Amino acid sequence: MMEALVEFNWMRIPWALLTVFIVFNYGFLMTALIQKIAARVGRRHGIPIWQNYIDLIKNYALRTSITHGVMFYLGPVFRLSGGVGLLLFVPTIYGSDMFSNFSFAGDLILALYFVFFGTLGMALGAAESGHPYSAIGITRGLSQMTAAELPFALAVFAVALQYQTLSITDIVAAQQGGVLNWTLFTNPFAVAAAMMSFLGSMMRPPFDVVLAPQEIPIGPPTEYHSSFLAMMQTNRALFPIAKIVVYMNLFFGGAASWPVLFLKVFLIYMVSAFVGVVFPRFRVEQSIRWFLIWAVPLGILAVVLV
Amino acid sequence: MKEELLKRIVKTPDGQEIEVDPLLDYYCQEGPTVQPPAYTAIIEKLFNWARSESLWILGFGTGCGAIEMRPLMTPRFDAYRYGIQWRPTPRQSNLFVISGYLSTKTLKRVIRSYEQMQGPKYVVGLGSCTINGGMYWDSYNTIKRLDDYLPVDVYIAGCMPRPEALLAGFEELKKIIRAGKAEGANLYAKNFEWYKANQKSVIHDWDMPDYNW
Amino acid sequence: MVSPMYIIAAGLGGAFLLGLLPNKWRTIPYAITLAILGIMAWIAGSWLYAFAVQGAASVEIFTAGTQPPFAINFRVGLAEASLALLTTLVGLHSALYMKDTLFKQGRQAMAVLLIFIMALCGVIFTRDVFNLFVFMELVVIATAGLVLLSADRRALGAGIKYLIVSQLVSILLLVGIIFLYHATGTLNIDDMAAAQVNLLQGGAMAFFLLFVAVLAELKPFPANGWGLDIYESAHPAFSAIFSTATGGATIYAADKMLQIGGAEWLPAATAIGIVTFVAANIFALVQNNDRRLLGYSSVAQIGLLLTVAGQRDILGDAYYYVAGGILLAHAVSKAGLFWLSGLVAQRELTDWAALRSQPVLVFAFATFLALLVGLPPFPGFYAKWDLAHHLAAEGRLWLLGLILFGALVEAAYLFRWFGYVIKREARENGLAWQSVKADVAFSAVIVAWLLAYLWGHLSGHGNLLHAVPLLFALLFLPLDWLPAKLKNVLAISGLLYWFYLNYPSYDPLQLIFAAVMLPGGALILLASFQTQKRRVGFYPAAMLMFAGLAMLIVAKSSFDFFAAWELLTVGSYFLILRGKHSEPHALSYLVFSLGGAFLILAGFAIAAQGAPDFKLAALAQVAQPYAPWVFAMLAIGFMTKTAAVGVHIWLPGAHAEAETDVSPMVSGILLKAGLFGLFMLLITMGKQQLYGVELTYVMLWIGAISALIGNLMAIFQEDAKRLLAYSSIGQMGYAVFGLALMNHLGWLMALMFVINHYIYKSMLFLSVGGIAKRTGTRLMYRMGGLITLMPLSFIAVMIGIIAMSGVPPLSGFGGRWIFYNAIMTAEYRLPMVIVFLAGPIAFLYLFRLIHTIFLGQLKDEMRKIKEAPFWIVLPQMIFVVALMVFALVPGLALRKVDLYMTQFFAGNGHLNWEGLTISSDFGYWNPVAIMVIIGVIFMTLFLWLLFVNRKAQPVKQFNIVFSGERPFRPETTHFAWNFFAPYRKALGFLTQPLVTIFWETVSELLHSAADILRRFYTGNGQTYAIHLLGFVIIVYMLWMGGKP
Amino acid sequence: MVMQALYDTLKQRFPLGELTVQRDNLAFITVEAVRLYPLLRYLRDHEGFSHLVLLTAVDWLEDGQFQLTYLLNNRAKCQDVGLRVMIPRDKPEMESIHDLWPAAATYQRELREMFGIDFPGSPRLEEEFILEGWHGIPPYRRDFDTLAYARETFRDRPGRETRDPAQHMKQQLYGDKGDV
Repeated sequence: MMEALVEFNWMRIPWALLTVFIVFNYGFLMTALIQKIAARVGRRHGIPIWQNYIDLIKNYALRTSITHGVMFYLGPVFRLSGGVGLLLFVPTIYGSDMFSNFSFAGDLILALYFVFFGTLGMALGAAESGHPYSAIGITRGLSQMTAAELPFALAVFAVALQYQTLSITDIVAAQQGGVLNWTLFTNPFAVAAAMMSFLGSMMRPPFDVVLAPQEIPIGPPTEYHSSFLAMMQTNRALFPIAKIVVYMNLFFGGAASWPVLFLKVFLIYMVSAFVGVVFPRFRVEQSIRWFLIWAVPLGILAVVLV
Repeated sequence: MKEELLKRIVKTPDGQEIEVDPLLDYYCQEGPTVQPPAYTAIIEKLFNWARSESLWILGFGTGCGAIEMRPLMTPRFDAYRYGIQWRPTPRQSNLFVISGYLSTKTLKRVIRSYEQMQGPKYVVGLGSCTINGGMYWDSYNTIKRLDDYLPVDVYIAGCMPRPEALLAGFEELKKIIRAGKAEGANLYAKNFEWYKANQKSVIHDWDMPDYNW
Repeated sequence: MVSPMYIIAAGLGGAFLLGLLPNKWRTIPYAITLAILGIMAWIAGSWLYAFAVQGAASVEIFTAGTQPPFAINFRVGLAEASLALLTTLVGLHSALYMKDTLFKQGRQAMAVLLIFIMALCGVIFTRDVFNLFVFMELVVIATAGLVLLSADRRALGAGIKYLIVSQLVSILLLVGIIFLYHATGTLNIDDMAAAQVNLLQGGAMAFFLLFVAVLAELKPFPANGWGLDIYESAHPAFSAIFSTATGGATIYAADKMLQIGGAEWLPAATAIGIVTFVAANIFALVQNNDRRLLGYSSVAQIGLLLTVAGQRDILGDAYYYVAGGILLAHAVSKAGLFWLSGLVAQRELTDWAALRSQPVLVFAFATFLALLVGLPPFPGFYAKWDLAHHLAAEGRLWLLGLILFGALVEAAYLFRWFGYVIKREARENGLAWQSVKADVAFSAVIVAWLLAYLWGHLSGHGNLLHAVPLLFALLFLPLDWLPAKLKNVLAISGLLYWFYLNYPSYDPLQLIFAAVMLPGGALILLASFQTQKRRVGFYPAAMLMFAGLAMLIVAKSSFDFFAAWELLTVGSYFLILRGKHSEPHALSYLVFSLGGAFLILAGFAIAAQGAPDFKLAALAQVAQPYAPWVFAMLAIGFMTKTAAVGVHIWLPGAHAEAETDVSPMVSGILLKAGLFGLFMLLITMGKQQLYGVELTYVMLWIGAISALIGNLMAIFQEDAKRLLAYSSIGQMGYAVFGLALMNHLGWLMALMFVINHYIYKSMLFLSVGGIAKRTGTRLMYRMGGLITLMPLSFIAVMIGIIAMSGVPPLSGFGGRWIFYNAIMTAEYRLPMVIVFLAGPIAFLYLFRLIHTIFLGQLKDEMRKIKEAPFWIVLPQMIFVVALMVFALVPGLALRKVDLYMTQFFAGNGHLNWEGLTISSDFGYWNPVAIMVIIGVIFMTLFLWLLFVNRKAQPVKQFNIVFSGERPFRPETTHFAWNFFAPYRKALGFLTQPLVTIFWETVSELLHSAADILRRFYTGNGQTYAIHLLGFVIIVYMLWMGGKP
Repeated sequence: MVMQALYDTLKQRFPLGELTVQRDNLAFITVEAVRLYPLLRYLRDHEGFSHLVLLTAVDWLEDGQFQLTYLLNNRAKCQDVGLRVMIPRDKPEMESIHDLWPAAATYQRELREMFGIDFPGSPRLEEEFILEGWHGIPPYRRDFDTLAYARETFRDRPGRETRDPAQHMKQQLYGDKGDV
């Protein structure tokens, strides 16, 4: 079952950089596209598709900046390391040795837990700014996360049980040979639970009480600006793609080439975009209840039925 | 001076008594400095272009004109397509729209917020009141000339100007930025004493550090 | 060899001689009294020496030179000689103690004392029923007389009441003797025993009267009001005799009676005994008066002895060992306590705090309590062990349960008292110090330790006082005057040396636990260097705990294991009690731990089924239907130590209130003892089913729920140390969960938790302790913004929380990875839901910990605080390094044990440690690669940020955007209190303190029952007489109903 | 008529000043300062005027008096009654009614700041209400010259001219023929 492990060689570094570059650009265009779609729903033109690049340059171009301390300074570094690391720890393109990147370092569990690396570092950085809204945003985010992670963990468990492996490559391999081999069809409950969890982790409505721009300025990043913000913007583009790649590999048959990856990532991303433009915002306890009542039973069902 | 800003003696956990001077201890004492542009002109040009195409407005309705900004977000005007968006925190904004009359009390908050924005930053005065006091020309608590207190890049006249006028104003601002003439932040730093003196002449209970980082 | 008759003769003669002396003399009569008592003791002692050491046979003494039944005969054997020695020695010491009183009362009082002691010896020696009656009458009258020695005004009333009731008893006794004589035609006890009274016409009735009268002299529940009044009002030295010598002699008389009645009457003795034991202990719970409490305790102990006497049929040869152990423990400790009570000026229990001014007195007090409760290495411990085993072997489980319950209640009130002594405010002049009295009390301490040695010597399990770790711990008692730093060096080197010595003999599993406990303990002890002065009492307690741990790991037999368990429990109790506000928490810890320990004792006893030396490995062979019960008892016992949900309520307080360097010890190390026990249990017993329910499955749920509840409670704590304490419950829940998975990787995960939890919890407790030391508070919302002031503590906490939350690249991730691999092969899936939920919740409290303390707004009063003391920071930094190393190369610690454990699970499921990658059947993991990759990415981005953001202006705490306003004060700007309010709204209902309410209700019920029932003792002589009659009637109804 | 009836009822209990009926359900009654408090309490507790709509002041500079107006509302009957109290300008002090309506404290703070009328005992009276750092004559007093103050404090922008709107529009629309 277990495929031969890819090992490290120095060529992995340029390939990894290439992966990051591709995903970075794709992520920037994609976030803009999603914003544009949301604007179209509101019958606006929306931002130009390259607007995010301009914003990024603008943020790097700011001449002054302040820092609240070491952790504040490191927060965005943690955040972006989390995004880049996640991307590189997961085999991006199935069957491609070049784009398996550093997936030899660990399996699904590494991806599952490395997601928190950026969150934790960012939380530390935001908290050091001393801004109460940052702290409030973090409590909301973390609270919501505890409930949102549960169905995902259950789904992952179900999938791992289903394929009897924790290796992402093996899980993708098991789904090859036709659309009907995807986990989506072989284990629909797990996928349903995971997709609900996915909604909760994308920071889009109805689960965006963390940022809540009208209420607690924008939560954790209230104090962040200039190049700090630029790094976080980069992560905002990169990280969802990396996360979706994990979802895609686990549930939607992975991708054997970049175009397939672009397509699948786009479609999965659209799920949260669709939900986001339609629903208003949940309060924290509402979203916790929502996950526990709707998503968790599906996850349990998936685990039990496997 | 407000009571919470007065110097006070507190007892440390090990029983020592120390003096806390809130203004000195809680706030950074540095003043603003003039920030040079990028080393190479072409990069500065690129940066200026990016700055002009990415105007992030501080969402702070300082006067009645704030109501004229709302339509800009709607499908009819849709300012987003010009790279304009509203940010909830001064840290991330670089355009401050003073929307209409500005009372001395609000002025204090405006100064604080302006100083908390990171340069380069721009100020747009909206409506006659910011230009010469408008209909509040004889009011005891409304300033008459915004540029006495903050460096203003663009004034948009009218009482009130329509959203279209705002859009036109923003376009004007973009031109200024692209031309590299929107150096309000540096102006403020250069003439810091003058601005402070003006500000303090109307704000009688100055209860903050001279520069709010 | 002087004939034992001379004991009686000396007493009588001395009393007679005193009668001849002039009234005014004081010194000479007193000297004569002491001399006579000394002679009596010497005779008794010489006989004891003859019996015990020279192995002489017991002797019969015929008073009139003829055989019974024509003359009264005495018998002196080992038991009689020891009792007589006890009686005379207590008499002698009390006489010394009462010097002032005896001088005041004159020669009459001294004569009465002599008569009293003589009569008690007579009761012990005589084999004639009527003679027994005569001696008992003498005892009664002498008692009534001696009670009056007290300065207490109530003593007169107490004496009268005692006389009234005693006369009733005497009448019963006399009538019984007459009837019995009528039935058997003899007065000799042995002849009566041979005559089988129960079969004779009227014999049963006659014996009933006789027996019930002797029992009544023992002051059984409920007919004991008069006795209690005496304890309360009499002179403490007399109470000492009354409790120990009278009690001992009378119980011996009852034992003789039982020989007449035969086996048929044993259940009666058992029932009365156990009811008395349990009831008196429960009553004692609500006593505030020290002497009355001791009275209740005496009654309880005599009840226990009576119960033991009732077990004569099954104890066999061990009877004297068990009964003697309990009796002597009771006698010495009670005499000692009564003597101590004379040194305390006031009579409330809390007034004993005065003892604290003399640490030696505290040591004496602790010795007496340990002796009384039966903690190792004292005789009661060995006796209880044997008793439990015999009871369990014969299936008398209810009785065993009741005895253990009573003992638990007893321990509860006694150690509550100890808590008062250590923690309560001492009054001025609370100590009525007299060196004679103190010396008398110390003599009891010496005797206690001698007895401990003797009983250890006699036990079949080896002498605990020969165990090197225990001796090393005890060594710190005499060394306690040394400065703390010196003792610390000694302690650390002791731990390390012991580990070094035993290192080769550990198997890989033991090695991991030993490494955590011994060098791990030494590492934490580094933090103790920061204490100044002598730190009296810390080292004996700490080293006692470490001794217990060291002995636990290598224990081979159930006895060794249990003894070690008790030692570490007691040691850690003393340690926890040292905290500033830890009195109630330490008590709750002790009660839960002892409760758990008693369950373990019962479990071992049932498992052994009478086998004298039960190896732990033999647990595997325990037969059905006992096996699941044994498993359940042991598992609950061990899980009490790991604070599994349901029995967890002791932990938060105990860990949070302990001292800075004690918290990491009890959390990082002590909890592992429970895990070690569980390992031992699961290795030997494996899966067990009870009523078709898989017990490991139940454990799985308990582990999962503990993980959830522990974590959930932790996020709502405002107190940093409590937060960590609750987190320990959660972490131990994970470990229990891993163990209960019953597969290779589950166990490996539990071991990973053993190591990880030790490292990060010790580290966190130390840094939080250091911070609490500097800030003077443990409430997190009062801190904030300390990162720049205490950077090293911050680093420790940050590394700790990253590791604990399981985020790569630190070592917590390894635990999670193994966990996922372990559950892949688990048979059950539902409990995972709970564990999955518990995992992310840990983030909440961890973030809260670091945010509220180090980040956010710095408060005014904290502006100038310094980094934690060097010696507290040093171990933290070592822990940080250890954590990093363990994260990089987990194989260092785990590889061997991974292989070692293959033997338990048929060789499958173990990890593959090839190269840098660790792989299982399901997945793989390369810690070095993860660390390097993350490091490189992180550094690259960091350098990039440094480059583009090189001009950043550092600002201060209030330079934040605040909606155009400025923050009011740091206190109002620091978002900290009730940090997870939305979470409380969503899931707060799960944190209802149901378990706490349950245990509080249990305790409340016991207390209020005792409170209501004690009104029963009105202090009225007539009422007491009615109690007595009621007692007689009840016993009659129960045992004589239907008999002729 | 209704208001007259109310006035008559009140008159039986309190000495009242003149009544001004504005509408069927709105009337003003002038009372002496010392009568105000019991009258308010009576109206609140017995006549159903449970709501304090506002408390405001008028500066009668020429008369040397401040007029305080307490406007009460009876929700059930949809009636309003205003009580007018005249207090001397040189000793502007009035009894506080914050214990009848806690909200009154806010009005009293405002009056204190803007008119300099004192309400001894009213909570947080000394704190700034709207103005920050104001010294000198309270700005709503009529003897405070706001134009002079503005000229003195804020700089004018040169070139500003003030026009009468009517004249200006005429000029715009009809040009020079406007005067025709």
